[in-house]
Amino acid sequence: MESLQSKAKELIKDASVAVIIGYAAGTKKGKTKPFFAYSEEDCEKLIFTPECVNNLTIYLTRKFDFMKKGKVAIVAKGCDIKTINVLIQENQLKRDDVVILGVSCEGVVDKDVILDRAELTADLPEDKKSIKCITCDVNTPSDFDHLFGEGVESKAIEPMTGGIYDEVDKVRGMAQGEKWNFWMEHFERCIKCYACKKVCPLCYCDVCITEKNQPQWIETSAHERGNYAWNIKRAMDLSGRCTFCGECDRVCPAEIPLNLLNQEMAKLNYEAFDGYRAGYQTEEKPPFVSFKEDDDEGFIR
Amino acid sequence: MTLKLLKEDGLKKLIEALNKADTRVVGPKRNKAGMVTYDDVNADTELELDEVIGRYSPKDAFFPQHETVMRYKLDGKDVHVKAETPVIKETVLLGVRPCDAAAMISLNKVFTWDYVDTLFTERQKKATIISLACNNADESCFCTSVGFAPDGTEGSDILLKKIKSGGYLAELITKEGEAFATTHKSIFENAPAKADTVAIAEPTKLDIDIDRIKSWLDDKEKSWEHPLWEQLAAKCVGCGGCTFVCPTCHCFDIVDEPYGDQGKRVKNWDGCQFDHFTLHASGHNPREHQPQRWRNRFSCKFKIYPDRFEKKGCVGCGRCIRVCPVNLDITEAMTEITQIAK
Amino acid sequence: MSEEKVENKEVWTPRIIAYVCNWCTYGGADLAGTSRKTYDASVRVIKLPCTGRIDPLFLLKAFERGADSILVSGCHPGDCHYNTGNYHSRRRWTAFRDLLEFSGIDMRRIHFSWISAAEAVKWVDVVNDVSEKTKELGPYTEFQRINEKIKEYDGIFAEQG
Amino acid sequence: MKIPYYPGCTLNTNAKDLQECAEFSAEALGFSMVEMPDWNCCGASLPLTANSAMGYAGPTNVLIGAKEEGQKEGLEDKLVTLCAVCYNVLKRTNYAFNKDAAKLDTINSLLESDYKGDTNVVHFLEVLRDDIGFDKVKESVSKELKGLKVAPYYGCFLLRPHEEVGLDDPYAPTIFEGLLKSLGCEVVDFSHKGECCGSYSAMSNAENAAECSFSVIDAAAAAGADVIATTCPLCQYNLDSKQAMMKKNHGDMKEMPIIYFTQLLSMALGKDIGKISFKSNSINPLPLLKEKGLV
Amino acid sequence: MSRVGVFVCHCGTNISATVDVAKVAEEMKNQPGVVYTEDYKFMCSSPGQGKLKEIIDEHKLDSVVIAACSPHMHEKTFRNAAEAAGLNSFKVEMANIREQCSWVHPDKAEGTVKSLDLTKKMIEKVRLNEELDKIVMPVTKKALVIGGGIAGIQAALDIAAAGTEVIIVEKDVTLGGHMIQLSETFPTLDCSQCIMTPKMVEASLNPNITIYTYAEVEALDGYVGNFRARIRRKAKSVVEEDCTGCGICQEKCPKKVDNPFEMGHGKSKAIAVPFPQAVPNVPVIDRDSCIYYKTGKCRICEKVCGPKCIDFDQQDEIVNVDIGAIVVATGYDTMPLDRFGEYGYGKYKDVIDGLTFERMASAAGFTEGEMKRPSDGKTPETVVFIQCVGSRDESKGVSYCSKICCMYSAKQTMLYKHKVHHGKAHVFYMDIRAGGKNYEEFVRRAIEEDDANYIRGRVSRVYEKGDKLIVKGADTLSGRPVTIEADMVVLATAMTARKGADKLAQTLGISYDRYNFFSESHPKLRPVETNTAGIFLAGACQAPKDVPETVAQASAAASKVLGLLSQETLKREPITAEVNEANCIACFDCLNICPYGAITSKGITDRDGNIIKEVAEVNPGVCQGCGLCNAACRSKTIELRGFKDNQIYAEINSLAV
Repeated sequence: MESLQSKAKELIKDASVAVIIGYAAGTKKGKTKPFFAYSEEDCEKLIFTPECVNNLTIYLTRKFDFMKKGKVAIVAKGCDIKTINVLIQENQLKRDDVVILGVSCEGVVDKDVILDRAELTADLPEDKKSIKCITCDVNTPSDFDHLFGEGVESKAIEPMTGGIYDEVDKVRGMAQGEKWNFWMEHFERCIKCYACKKVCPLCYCDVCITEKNQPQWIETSAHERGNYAWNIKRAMDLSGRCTFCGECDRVCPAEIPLNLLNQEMAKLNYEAFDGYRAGYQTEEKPPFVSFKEDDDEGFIR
Repeated sequence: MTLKLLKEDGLKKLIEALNKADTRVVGPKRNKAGMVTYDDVNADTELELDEVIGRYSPKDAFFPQHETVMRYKLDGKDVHVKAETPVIKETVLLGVRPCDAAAMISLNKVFTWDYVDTLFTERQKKATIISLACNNADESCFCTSVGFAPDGTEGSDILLKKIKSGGYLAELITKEGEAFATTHKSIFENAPAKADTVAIAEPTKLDIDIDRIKSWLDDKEKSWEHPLWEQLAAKCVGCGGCTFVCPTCHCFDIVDEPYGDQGKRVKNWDGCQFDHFTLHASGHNPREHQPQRWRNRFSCKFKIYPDRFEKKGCVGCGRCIRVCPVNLDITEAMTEITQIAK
Repeated sequence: MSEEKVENKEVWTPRIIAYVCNWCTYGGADLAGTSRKTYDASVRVIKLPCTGRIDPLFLLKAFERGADSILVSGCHPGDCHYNTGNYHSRRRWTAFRDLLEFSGIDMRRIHFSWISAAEAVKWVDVVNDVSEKTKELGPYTEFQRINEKIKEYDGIFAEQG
Repeated sequence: MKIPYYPGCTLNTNAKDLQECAEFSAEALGFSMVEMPDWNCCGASLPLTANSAMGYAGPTNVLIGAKEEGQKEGLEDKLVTLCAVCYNVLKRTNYAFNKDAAKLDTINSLLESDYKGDTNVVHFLEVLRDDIGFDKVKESVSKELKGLKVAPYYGCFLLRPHEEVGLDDPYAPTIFEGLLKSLGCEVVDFSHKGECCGSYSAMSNAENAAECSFSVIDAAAAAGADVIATTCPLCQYNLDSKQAMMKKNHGDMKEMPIIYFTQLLSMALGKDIGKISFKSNSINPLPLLKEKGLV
Repeated sequence: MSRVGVFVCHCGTNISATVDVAKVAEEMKNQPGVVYTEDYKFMCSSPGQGKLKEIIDEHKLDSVVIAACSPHMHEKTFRNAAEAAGLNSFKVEMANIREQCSWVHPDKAEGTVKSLDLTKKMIEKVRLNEELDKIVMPVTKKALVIGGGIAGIQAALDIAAAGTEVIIVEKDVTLGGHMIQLSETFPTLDCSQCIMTPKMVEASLNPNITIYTYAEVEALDGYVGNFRARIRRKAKSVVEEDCTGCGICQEKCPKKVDNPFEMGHGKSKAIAVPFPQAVPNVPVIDRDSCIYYKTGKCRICEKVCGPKCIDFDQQDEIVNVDIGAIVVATGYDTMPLDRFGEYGYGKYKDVIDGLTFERMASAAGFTEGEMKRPSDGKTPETVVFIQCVGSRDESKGVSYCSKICCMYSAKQTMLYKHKVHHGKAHVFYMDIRAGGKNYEEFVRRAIEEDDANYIRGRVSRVYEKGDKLIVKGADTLSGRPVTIEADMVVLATAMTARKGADKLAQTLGISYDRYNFFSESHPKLRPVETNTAGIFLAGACQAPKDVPETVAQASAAASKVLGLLSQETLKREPITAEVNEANCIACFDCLNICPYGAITSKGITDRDGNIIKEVAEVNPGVCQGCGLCNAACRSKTIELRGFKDNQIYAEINSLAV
């Protein structure tokens, strides 16, 4: 990552940015950490490895303005840039406000996978990749100001198939009662820590519905009723927006398969609304603020 | 201190006995998602005693994440209110780790500090804690760096140590422990003169001096606005995972949940890492950003706890490190401060 | 309520909550009234300006409050008093239905329809049909059980909900 | 340049003249038409409008054949035709498939094929215009057909239905004119270049067919044409062989030779007039050509 | 604790027969917040309303629920009554226990249970109702009419007649539009100019009417009662105020140009008025063809002009006008004919369209009203009229019916016959659509008295043979092909929306259909309104129309305008969205989803005026209260007054079982 570090230094040096949001080595084996480089020597700590799982774009949202101290550059994988696109689409960010240091990426590690140093240099085996990487088609970022890492050929994929979508189809295939029990087993475990929303770059509301008690749409208690309401509301709010960075799923301490919910919604949007996929452009209006007069209404009598 | 012996089938027998006595047994157990948590066990085969430590702390047994404190019902113009008095069973925490056992003492201080939270104390009174000394530690364990030990006895009534040839050596620490062993004398047999126990784990000893840390924190001039907080915690996304898995975090929130013309007042875990934790009605938030919130959590462990309860607020279980999505490592802060405070 | 309770209840009547728009369906229901068409009494109408105002949360809350079925109804496409309200809600429902189905809700308990202010007959038919189906299905215990479970969490007082 | 060629039923038989001259011209212009192996009838007689699978099976088989042959032999990825009817049927088949995937599926399952509806069907005229270019043709002309007044007659199959066949604007076409100009002859614009020759009713109502044909010849004559050039064996047959019958109703009618455009083309490209066969012409054009000093 | 009063109405026996009203009243006593309940025979009667007022006053009620009929029936009644008693009218809710209970549920037990639920539900809601005040907006008492054809002029005259100021903006150089081009009009055959010219003059003389010709509306902002329009007055190169209209410039101008007014037939000059009766009678220099603007030489007009009002350097002028209401009357275009090769339009001179025929038949037209065909000026002995050229033709034209063609073709056959007595007119038609006063009779006259030959069928082909046009077609009634040797063919081309109508619609913020005709607010009940309050439609810009309909709609639009402008201020129901600026994160889903463009972005500034954050802002004048934004807002930061989340929640919660 020589070039990444030197470019970073350059940007800091000529003061074209105040801070570079990137990754640095973590304190524990197999961990990396989000890192803010303000000085040239900070820049020497910047790295990019398959262990750089975090979607750093959350630091571009307003609640982190306090640490920016000026213009921002960010180290972003193709998938992270999809989030940036949605943030732009939703008026949370202007493209010019951020310098994108795109990194080409062949996949990052799945949660709880710890690589030996050897593996770090070698190609990452599929079974150790995060599931989002299986269906990734932006290995080389679509939009960036500077690109690092030898260009990886972006895979041509059939959207909404393979990887997580096979699992989505599994659940789709279940009988109604089966589905209900499946989800209840999972939601039962939810401890309402809301880590899922806190880590999601698209949950940027100042005041979340869960923090409103008048009326109490989402009950605060971690019982199934409250948990079901919360998880459904969350999936609904991310429908047509989620770019499948998988952070919510990664951080959930209760191991609830949140990717399933979000990607079901992604798949639905793709199927129902002319192949819409969030994060691939910034111009088109998202499905929920637009419509077609001939949208399907088979379910309405 | 008396030593006893649990034969290989000791735990099996013990659990059977406790089940018979309708005693609730809580121990490390793998749940459907494949993670180990402390939950009701009905057979020794369910126990996951080799797991370094459970994902959550067992504090839930005394301080449930969600409990009702009272109920109300509108009846015409009046309201009926009824305090919640749950049935609390005799409970045995079996196979919890010494650090968690120690944490229960710290927790007790909080819940008995000014107002005595009977919901907590009742549960604690009725509980016997049989902890299990650690034979292995992982990278995140740091009990030894904060003055605890993998075979520490604080908070346990009985401490088990694994015997190489099978079975456990049981140290009866408290008189409750003694009593418990007597009740189950058939299971707690007399220990041999010498039992060859499995080596106790040795977590990495970090260059940490908690007294120095405290004195630094006491010196608000130095510590309060120190850039360190932002350097370390600006990246914190405030998910609060640390507070939920922490064995000594104890904050909770009280809300009403209406249902038609009735409802209940519930007590739910809360955490100082959430942005609304200190939000005033005015809209002002004294802890505006994550670094300030994290400074609070840190100070809570190493200053407020000692000051108020003469107790340590951190037992070094390392859960907050394991669960953190942005690798915000409390030991990193402790080592750095130890340096600064030199 | 749990199944056992239902069985020893001699008459159980379904609870159906209907979210309707003010201009078309509510008018249709009014017309049904003025033309004295009788229909099943199990439906409770909540009036909103437009189907576009109907939030997925409303449907969730209805189930949380013990509804056995839900009906959502508004103006036919092109008739919306606010031009495009029903087009937008149609999209919202498309996604939300899918989500509910995916998460295991019994879709036989959620009904959508376009009913104009002139279609009193359709209103009557739809309401009767919905309550018919709901009666066949019986109470939505599957969902209501999670209201039940909550009581288990809380130890005693179960009967007081 | 080698292009797969589909003759269809008539080109090897009644319309041999059309084909021979076409092959000669192709040679002269530096490309060749490779007749595809075991082709079958395009199905002109099974109207596509009937929408029966059989109607499509025939042409589809041809289209598939052409593609395979093309790939096998490394030929151009298209299919050239000379007969306006075949051209019409093949193009409309593709159109139907691209409009209605279901139809394509049925036919594919019927033929156990996986045709995609993408064989590029072109008429000989299009090859001249788009691949060779009329300028090139002009250059290659060794004997300009000066002074010959030719009425270009398209008939209906090349032009209609426009959106399905779309060779050219059905009311103001230019391709045929373009070719003739490049041969140096004088192109006569006339109102009936796109009218029907009556072939559809030739069997059922010969009288009416003859009338249709007459109106075409009449219009051409009125516009001062010496000869009508056609692209279609059917038109040629109707316009040419029915003139006797026309005379009965229109005594004052003057005979008009009906000639294939390829016959003119090969002439211009220097084919020895002696070698050009006029078997299919019941009205012999040679006297006229002599008179014009082209022989 | 709120003080709710509940009144249960018997509605004679309409309710009480199948609902135990006394029980409902009794049980509601126990509802939290309820301080008074009563059941009463006729709440809507004046004693009933009187009682309501009394009780409100006597028991200091702060909210009221009337369990009676549908709110659509009497909500206004009771809200007004309550207001009279000093209670905010939005603190009154109705529980619909008649249309939704007593009339539809014969079983008294069931009906009563449901009534209890519904009443309780409304009590829960009303307790959370906020006191709302009607939104009051000022009104600019001035109207803008876009388009100076018959529709625009009629609307303007009617508005002006009421003493209200009105501005006409016409993009052409004169008023008159298409109608002034017409020769005589069906079904009365009175000469169009004779009835149109006076109106044009009247408009120009009316002190309340300001006319901007050669001008276009470039931008519009504001909302009902308070619009501001930016008008561009294109440079005429002639000082309008000074020009006497003597016409010497036009006479002397050396540059001949085709006259669009004569459909490209007769000639005109580079400086000209399109026709003698033009209003204003002021010539305009066509800079594209004027010799001076090309070569820098000539300036003859300048020399000959007496009042010296030629100004070659004149610039476009921008005028901003404040108006309260707008009438859009931009008229129509006819469909371009190049796509109809079969008729040979453009190829054969003697194939002409309807408007050209109008000019030919007009006494002032390029043939002085004589029937001379364009090619050789011969009198056409046989004329074929082809209807539905482009109309009702999915494949090549438009699917709609242009509505006027049947009538004007019939008229044109008459005009022709009246001028060429020995001539013969044939009409190819699909159906005769002569719905309208004296219309059918008119067509019959064309057929019976003026012996027009009507052939039901389409024309397949028109081609030239010698100096004749051969028209080949089918007579579908006899089932035979027909061939007619004609001297002239007249095409009844389809009416289409004005070119650029979509652009104008976007400028004005009104909606338009797939053919770019402007959309009315409701096809039956609001045919003159658009979906944008304060903007109305007149004439063929909405859909094909004939003159009488156009005039009728213009007057209708005028009366709508006057109704609006007659008010000092506009009061609107305060059921509008409101934003919690503290929480808004400016994702602008609301802005994107709002059907009325009522939501805009607003910058919140600190003391020093720096923008610290962006939030959504609702314009209450524009918001119609649909609540789309409320449902779309993820954090419920924008809410709809009167239907806020906590109110709906209360309703749902009250139904808990």
